[in-house]
Amino acid sequence: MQPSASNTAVKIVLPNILGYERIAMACSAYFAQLNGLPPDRIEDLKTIVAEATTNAMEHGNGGRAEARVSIWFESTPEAIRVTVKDEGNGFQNTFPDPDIERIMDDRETPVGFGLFLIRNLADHFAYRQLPEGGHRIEMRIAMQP
Amino acid sequence: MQPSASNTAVKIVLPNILGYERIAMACSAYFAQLNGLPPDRIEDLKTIVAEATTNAMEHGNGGRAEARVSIWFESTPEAIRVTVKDEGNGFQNTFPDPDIERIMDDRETPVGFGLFLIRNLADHFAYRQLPEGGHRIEMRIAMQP
Amino acid sequence: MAMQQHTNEIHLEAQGAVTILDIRGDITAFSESALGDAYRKASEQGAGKLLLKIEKEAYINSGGIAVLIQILAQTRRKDQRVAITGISEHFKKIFNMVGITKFADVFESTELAVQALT
Amino acid sequence: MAMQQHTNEIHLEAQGAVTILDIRGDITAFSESALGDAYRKASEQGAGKLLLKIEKEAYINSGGIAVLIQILAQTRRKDQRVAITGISEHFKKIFNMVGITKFADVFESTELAVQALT
Ligand SMILES: Nc1ncnc2c1ncn2[C@@H]1O[C@H](COP(=O)(O)OP(=O)(O)O)[C@@H](O)[C@H]1O
Ligand SMILES: Nc1ncnc2c1ncn2[C@@H]1O[C@H](COP(=O)(O)OP(=O)(O)O)[C@@H](O)[C@H]1O
Repeated sequence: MQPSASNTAVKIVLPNILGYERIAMACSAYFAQLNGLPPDRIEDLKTIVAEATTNAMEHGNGGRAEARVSIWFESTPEAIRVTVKDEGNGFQNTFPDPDIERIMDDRETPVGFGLFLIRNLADHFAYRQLPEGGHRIEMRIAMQP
Repeated sequence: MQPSASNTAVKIVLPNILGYERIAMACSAYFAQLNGLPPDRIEDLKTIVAEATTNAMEHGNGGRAEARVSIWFESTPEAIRVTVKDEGNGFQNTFPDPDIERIMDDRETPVGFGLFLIRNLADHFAYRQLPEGGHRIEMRIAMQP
Repeated sequence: MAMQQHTNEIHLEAQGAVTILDIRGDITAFSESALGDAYRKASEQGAGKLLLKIEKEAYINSGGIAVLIQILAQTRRKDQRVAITGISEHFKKIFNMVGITKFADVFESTELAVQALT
Repeated sequence: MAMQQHTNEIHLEAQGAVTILDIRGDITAFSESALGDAYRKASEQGAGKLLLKIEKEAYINSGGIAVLIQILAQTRRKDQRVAITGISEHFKKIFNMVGITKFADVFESTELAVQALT
């Protein structure tokens, strides 16, 4: 079952072009506003949507021009839920939080901030490999803080 | 062939909820900006997208909650193209431009401004009934005035 | 961006002989009752000169245009003068296309509108 | 909304002992060369105190955060002082989460930042 089963879900399909995450951000902002998410949480939502979308383009789809990123927005009384699907094979590793002190000392490269932001701004997130192929990440921003 | 065949097309599927045209407007604005449409033409684009989308919800889908509106955004060197598809039977009549003088005199009801705006702001538009069911309107805003 | 609300907040304000309808929010078919109510109230108070002040960011659609025209039709019957301010260049163009500007002048600011109406 | 551009316009400006990097546009991985160039230029001119002025509407993503941290790492090696201004409440929160604020204070305005650095 696709996440779009609900009567109020919005779906968007993006080409694999960096920068187009801005379209997903705008969609998410209006969708969330229409469904009553407070402004500061809308900012959180935009950021995690941007990060999950660019990850899907770069890591999931490996930058392939013909690949697509599909995004579903759903609203429940508890949360705004966003699902970002790519055509890749998912995570090959776990990724610890970046350590800015170590990065400043040149002992660590400055990567991993995308997942860091998702981990810290989303109230819930989970990813999984899909049996039909592709990978998706589901994230939620709660209506109540 | 769906209009989304191009590698840079964006597709969005909306539930049949008045107000959700705002999501389509935001999508269209960012899509157009990413593809270099000038700001004043982006405003034209947003307006025709809003009108075609609400028409699809109200007239095409007849307000049915389970119906969907699908919208494709495409960019060519000449124009931004938007296609709005509903699940209805299309136009049953032709509609002349509303005549504001007659409306002011109560000799005509104030309807028909949606198509009027599309007719006057789009550089091209065409609608057709689809063999597989549903109806779609295709509209273009030229890159050059 | 007062997007979620399907209604408007409208404040009536007198500036000399001009009654300003300060309209917050989008102008759509959903604006009909709020705008109609505010207009009736102003008219009952004897307003002969009206200024519709619309937010620059307001989303105005064809349904909202129909609502505005219905208000304008009433003002004509009542011999009231009407002006509009606040709208963006885009909606100035559209109000012109539709013919609204034949019945209500559009001004750059509240001050200029009040001046012209007075 | 300078969205289409994948690069930044950066103006260097001296205010007393402080060199302001006035950064227009989004802060993403694409900002690396423009920001690196501006930083190098400022450093070559002997700047010891830097203020990164970011647009309030700027879109800052994880790639941009990495670019900023790399600049901060260089300033630490060169013993320069750095402050940041212009960002929204949302990005203040994020800069705090990430730890950027351990190495650069964030100020409400250019004036307050220049004062604090001086
Ligand atoms: N959609 C995805 N599919 C596969 N791997 C992913 C996906 N998203 C993230 N990753 C993996 O997680 C790592 C960390 O991602 P992120 O925190 O965004 O940092 P960065 O993009 O800087 O590497 C990526 O390098 C990649 O290996
Ligand atoms: N997608 C559509 N499917 C079927 N009929 C449509 C569609 N869009 C518009 N129409 C018809 O065109 C008429 C004029 O539409 P419009 O100009 O938007 O004005 P209004 O919505 O005020 O009627 C509608 O009343 C309807 O009969």
